[in-house]
Amino acid sequence: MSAVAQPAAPVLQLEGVGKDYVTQVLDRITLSLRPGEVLALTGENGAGKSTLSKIMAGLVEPTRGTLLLDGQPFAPRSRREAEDHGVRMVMQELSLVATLTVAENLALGSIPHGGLWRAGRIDRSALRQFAQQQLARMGLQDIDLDTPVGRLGIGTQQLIEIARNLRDSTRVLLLDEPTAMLTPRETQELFTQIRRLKAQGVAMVYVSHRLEELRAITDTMAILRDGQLVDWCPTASLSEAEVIERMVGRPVDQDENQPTRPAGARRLSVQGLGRGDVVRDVSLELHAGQIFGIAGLVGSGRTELLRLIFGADRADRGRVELYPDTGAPVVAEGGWRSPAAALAHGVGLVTEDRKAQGLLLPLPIRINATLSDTRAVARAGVLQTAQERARVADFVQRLRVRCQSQEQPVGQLSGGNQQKVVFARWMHRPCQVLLLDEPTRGVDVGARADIYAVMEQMCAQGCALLVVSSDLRELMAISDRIGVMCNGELASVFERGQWTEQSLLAAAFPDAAEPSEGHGQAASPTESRELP
Amino acid sequence: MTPAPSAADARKPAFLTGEAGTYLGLIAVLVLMVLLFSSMSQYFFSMDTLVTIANDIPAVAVMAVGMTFVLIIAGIDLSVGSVMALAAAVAAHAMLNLNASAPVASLMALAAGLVCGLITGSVSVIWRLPTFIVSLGMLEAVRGLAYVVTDSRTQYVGDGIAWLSAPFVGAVSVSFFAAIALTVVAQWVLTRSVFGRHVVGIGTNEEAMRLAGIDPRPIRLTVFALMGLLAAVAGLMQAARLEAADPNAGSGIELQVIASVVIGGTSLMGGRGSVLATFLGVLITAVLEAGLAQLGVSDPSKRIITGLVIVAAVIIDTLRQRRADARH
Amino acid sequence: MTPAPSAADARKPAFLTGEAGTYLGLIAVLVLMVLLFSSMSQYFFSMDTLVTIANDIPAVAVMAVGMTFVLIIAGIDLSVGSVMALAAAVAAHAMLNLNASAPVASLMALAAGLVCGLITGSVSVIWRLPTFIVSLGMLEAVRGLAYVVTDSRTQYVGDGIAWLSAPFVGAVSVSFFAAIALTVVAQWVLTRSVFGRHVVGIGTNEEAMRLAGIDPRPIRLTVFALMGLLAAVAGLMQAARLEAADPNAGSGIELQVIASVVIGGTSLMGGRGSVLATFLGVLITAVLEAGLAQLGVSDPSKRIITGLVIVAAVIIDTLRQRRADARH
Amino acid sequence: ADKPKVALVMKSMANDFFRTMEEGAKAYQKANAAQFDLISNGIKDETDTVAQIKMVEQMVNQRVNAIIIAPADSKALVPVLKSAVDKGILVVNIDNKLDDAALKEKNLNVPFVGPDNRAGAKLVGDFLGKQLKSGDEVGIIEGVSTTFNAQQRTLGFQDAMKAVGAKVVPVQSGQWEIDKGNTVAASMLREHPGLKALLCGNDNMALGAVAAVKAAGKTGKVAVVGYDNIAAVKAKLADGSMLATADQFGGKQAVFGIETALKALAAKQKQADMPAVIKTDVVLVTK
Ligand SMILES: Nc1ncnc2c1ncn2[C@@H]1O[C@H](COP(=O)(O)OP(=O)(O)OP(=O)(O)O)[C@@H](O)[C@H]1O
Ligand SMILES: Nc1ncnc2c1ncn2[C@@H]1O[C@H](COP(=O)(O)OP(=O)(O)OP(=O)(O)O)[C@@H](O)[C@H]1O
Ligand SMILES: [Mg+2]
Ligand SMILES: [Mg+2]
Repeated sequence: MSAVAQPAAPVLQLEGVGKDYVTQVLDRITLSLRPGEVLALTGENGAGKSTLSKIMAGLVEPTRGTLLLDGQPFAPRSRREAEDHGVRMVMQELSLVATLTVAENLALGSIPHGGLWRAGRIDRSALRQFAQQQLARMGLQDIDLDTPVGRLGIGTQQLIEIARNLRDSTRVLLLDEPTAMLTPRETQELFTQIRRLKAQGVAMVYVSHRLEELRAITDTMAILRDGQLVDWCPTASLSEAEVIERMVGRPVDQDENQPTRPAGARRLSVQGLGRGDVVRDVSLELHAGQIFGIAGLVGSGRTELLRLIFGADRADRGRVELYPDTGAPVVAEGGWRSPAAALAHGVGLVTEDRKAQGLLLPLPIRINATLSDTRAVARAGVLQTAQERARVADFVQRLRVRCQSQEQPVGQLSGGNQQKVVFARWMHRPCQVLLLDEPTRGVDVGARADIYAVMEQMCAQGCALLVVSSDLRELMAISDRIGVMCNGELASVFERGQWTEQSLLAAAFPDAAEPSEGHGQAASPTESRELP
Repeated sequence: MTPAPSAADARKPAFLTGEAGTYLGLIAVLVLMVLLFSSMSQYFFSMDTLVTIANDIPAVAVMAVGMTFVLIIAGIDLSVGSVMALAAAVAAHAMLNLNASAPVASLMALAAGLVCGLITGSVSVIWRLPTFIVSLGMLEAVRGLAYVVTDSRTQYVGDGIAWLSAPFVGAVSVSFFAAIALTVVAQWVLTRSVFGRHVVGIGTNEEAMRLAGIDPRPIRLTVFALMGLLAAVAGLMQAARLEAADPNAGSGIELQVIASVVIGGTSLMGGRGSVLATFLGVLITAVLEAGLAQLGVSDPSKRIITGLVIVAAVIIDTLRQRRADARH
Repeated sequence: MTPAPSAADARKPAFLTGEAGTYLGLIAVLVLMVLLFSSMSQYFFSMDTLVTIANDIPAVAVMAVGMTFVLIIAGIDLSVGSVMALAAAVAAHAMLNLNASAPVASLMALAAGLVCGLITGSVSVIWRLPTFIVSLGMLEAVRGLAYVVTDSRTQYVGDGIAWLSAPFVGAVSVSFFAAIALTVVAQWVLTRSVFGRHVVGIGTNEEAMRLAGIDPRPIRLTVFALMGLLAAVAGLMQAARLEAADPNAGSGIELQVIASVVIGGTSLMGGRGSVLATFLGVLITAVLEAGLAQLGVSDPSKRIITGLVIVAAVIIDTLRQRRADARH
Repeated sequence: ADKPKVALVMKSMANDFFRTMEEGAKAYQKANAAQFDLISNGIKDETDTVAQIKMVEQMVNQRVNAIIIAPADSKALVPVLKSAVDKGILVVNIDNKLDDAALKEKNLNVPFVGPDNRAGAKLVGDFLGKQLKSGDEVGIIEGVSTTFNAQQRTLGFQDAMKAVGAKVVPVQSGQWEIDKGNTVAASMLREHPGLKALLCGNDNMALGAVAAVKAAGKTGKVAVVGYDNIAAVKAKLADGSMLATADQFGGKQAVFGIETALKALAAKQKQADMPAVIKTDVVLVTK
């Protein structure tokens, strides 16, 4: 491996690198990266971070400019070629193969085999050993190597995607929002690895919208805006506010301590809802005009809980009760029969996996944004396109979706902008209860504030929100109450003012003692603690 | 399979005037074929030929409209040929043995088609089975029924329903105009109605649609019911033209229908398609068949040429489209 | 497209002993059918019947192995029946007109099949066309070729290659054992070799495979080449049994082959399948055919029953599987 | 229990003609239920040779005493019939004659009971010929070109046309089907505006041709003849839109075969000793 001795020689250099699609998405970027350096790449959604990373990883061909690796021209034509040169990338959007096992995915592209070209027998013990070793690096020893990855939660999949790229032969590692789905524990695990690789002299590019992470782990920072490099300096030399200002071009209000919203009438009550041992008899109550946050580790069952409440999966046990403003409460034994039924009663869901479960990727933004209620932009079944355009234009503007036009296929948008389109769908169709699974996943600080503002407005209109997020800071900023899930149980519920980051984390760990810190109170009327 | 969403997947809905360019590749293929055949036979480029082709295509064109919707929701219906035969058989049976009037007999035929479509649709929806296998089962079972109803004999129906194939404008039949009208309406529904948008959405990502609160099941069911109904219409058109209900009618026609739709650029993987382009696909296969028959090409050569032209047409259309997309 | 990967999509590779449960539904259907037929005809459950069925299935079984791979990469090959006929025709032509020896003629037949497969594969890979349409073109073109090669007449080849269908163990032919061996090897390749895993990966998420540095094109090409080769093998097996090359051989057999594979639980959307289950699917269709023939069921009823059994078999298998998955 | 079991293995059950044949056989069996049992089977189209072979095998498994077969292919069925004969089953060939060379190679004698398709087609062609002048253009629409009957009928038509000196335009296949027949007929009419007659290999294609003639507005100017005399053509013959067809008594074909087999069974005759050919009648049917 390269030595750390001379910090002078850059391992990777970009000279005037740019990319045009229909419009220019990257101007001329000049950057360099030294061995053992961790470079933060940050900027608004659609600023070009992923595109720049993909150029380095051989996934996108630059329109102009050159790359140098160890001073030699470097123009990888494929990801494979870049990897052969030791440049690896953890992609923002997952690229695992659902039907293949964890072990096979970890080794994909170089599955160990004996004899006979590729028809050769897979060397299963070598495969298992390799997979085990990669998993151990992310502290994932518990995952069954023979489970097809399609069965795992998306957070776990993200961890596997990372583990797959933590190879010893790596010289440059590009991490594109690796922690967007991760909770603090997994993030710490990743940081340990980053430090280990750093010590080995691996250069890294770290893309994230979580500024506190950048501060914790990176040495230098490059800020992109509209495809331009607006700043490139040591991380420590900028304050958080300065970073944001440079990214967004305007100051963003980052009020971390909003007052508790007044609790309205009871909107939704979940009683003993459960499915297998993924979700174990969860009970909770949502009130109009308030946000209920859910924290928990990856795989703790948060997503599954929302799916059960929404009727996307059928519960084995328990019930959901909805209390509309007028009329009698609606009781759904075992949850709603189908998402359509949930929606008919005003319950909506923002899914966490926008690619597989949220968006119609080849279709335009316009169609995706109004999908939750196409009838609202139609008269007697006939689409009123002009009306639809006007509505979508409003969403695009309010959420600052960066796109060429609303006719652009949503698959061409940057990750954060895709997320905004998913969110817009529920602005289009107001709900009584909105379940949000990682609603700001991959969204930049500026747009995050816009989304919070919309959520605030929904609350003001009497909607009850249930927000799952892996970002504790976010949860603490926006929630009125926070429930912590652990092993499928709602372990504890905290009222605003009672929580600290410490207490929330403690409650999330399965092996932690009772939430004895005094801040958390046991999940009040909803407690259900029947360990298997 | 989720190939990277390329720009190709994302043509703007082109309703009639929309983007004529979308259809340029197909029209080019069509013109090329007409020129070629005209140069080889002095009689090919004539009013007669045009009229015969116009009177030949309605049955396939009508089924191709339904099949376009079926393919867009990522389904397939192999049973259309059998349903067509059954519908004609039911009409013949009603007229010959039950003394039903032509309109009543036609309604019974349409009902039979609708029921077949509903069965295919609901079996695949209820048990979440691949439509390929359900419709393959129906292909066999419904053909058997058609034999039972006709007693395995071609039934002569006379001209009770012949008005369908009667000359309407010039020598061109009512059926042809009906097929044209249906195509236009269907294209409109596909691009301009809530139903059409849901159909496209289900074909693109059914799970996303479900989680957006749209129940895909009634939509799937409707599409298959429609397909059954249209296959019955095709059966009636055919029976009107031949004045007979043949229990073997339309055997193998499913592949011809699907080929026409796919030549028109509709994706078998769902989510993308155009009824107008399908109509051009139908024209291409019809011109090819008529041209080859008129030249008196031998059967083996006919098959070889047909095979090559199908592939060539799709290649030309694909290349043109990719070039157009690259310019975006 | 791309439904959320549910647990059902992701059975563990079950190699032979793996999860016998996977095959339980199919075996149940099979046993049920045998019992039913035995109760209806005293001669059905006999060594003779078993032997006949064993000698009947090799051609379909061999093609079904190839088709399993084709469907797993989310492709389809409609041309197998034509390729089968062409291969037999080439062998007959070589023996009758070129005085080739039986082994040389067989090699030429295999080469013809391989070339057909390579054409289907490369045309669809190079121009990124749907395999449905390419293979539909090949279905026509290759059938035409088979007519040309045989001069549209059944060619009597005598017993030059009859050893393939000659009794080997008891009255069971070499072909049968070859088909069994092929099935076992193919299942091994699918579940235990890098190639097999890549095939599954491409069928599930081609883009992800490409990103992992695996070029899907040679793999697709290999799968189609293999399919062509196996169709040629089936053609030879058939010719050995008929002692003749029939230019119409295998017309329509593609649907039968695909049905067997789908009954065995392989997904038409790609990414999931098992060669062993395919073999059970082949057995189910063969037993059904044999039983109905022995009972002398009338043709319409035969078709109705066949249609219903196909759908019922898939329903039973699907339900069983879902129940098993739910237990996870 | 010693009632002999006779198997009838038919060609396409989707064809009127064979359907009539089967019904004739069933009626005959009903009338003579004391003398024999009948199992009848057919394939779904005329080209599914392999399915027919499987049926023969299943009949052997059913331990029938005799097999009456209308082979889908005159050569490919020979090996399986040979193995049936080897197991002591009597085999009688109806409708479509097995290939002599193939039989000879297997050293097999299978009696053929049936009409001469070529002679029948010539009969129809000759009747049409009376209306034609030398040099008139006529078209022939053939069945599935690879089948023996299709080829024989085309030959018969050609014989008759040669006799009157009519000019035959290239033969095309209508695949035995009504709509394919229609397409081909329509094209022939366009390409050869002077066409005087269409000779069709079966009545289904003839019905398609009649529709094409009507669509082209040439009713009365182009004569159509067919073959088989199916029920649906009665009206067409009556109104003159079809000129003639041939009847080869489908209903009796199978019965003749069965009678031949029963006779041989009763006489304990060996396969080898049975007569080679028993011709049945073909008659011309006109208005
Ligand atoms: N294939 C494509 N075709 C057209 N435009 C594209 C394509 N891929 C990306 N873009 C555009 O390039 C711009 C930069 O996208 P990129 O994904 O690099 O942003 P990003 O900085 O990673 O944003 P995010 O924080 O949201 O992930 C966006 O405006 C996006 O719409
Ligand atoms: N279809 C399934 N079959 C089997 N296990 C599943 C399935 N779906 C989820 N699981 C498992 O259930 C547990 C809870 O998953 P869930 O996705 O609800 O967790 P989460 O807290 O939202 O975490 P993530 O960050 O992964 O989204 C995980 O262990 C996951 O692997
Ligand atoms: Mg990005
Ligand atoms: Mg989750």
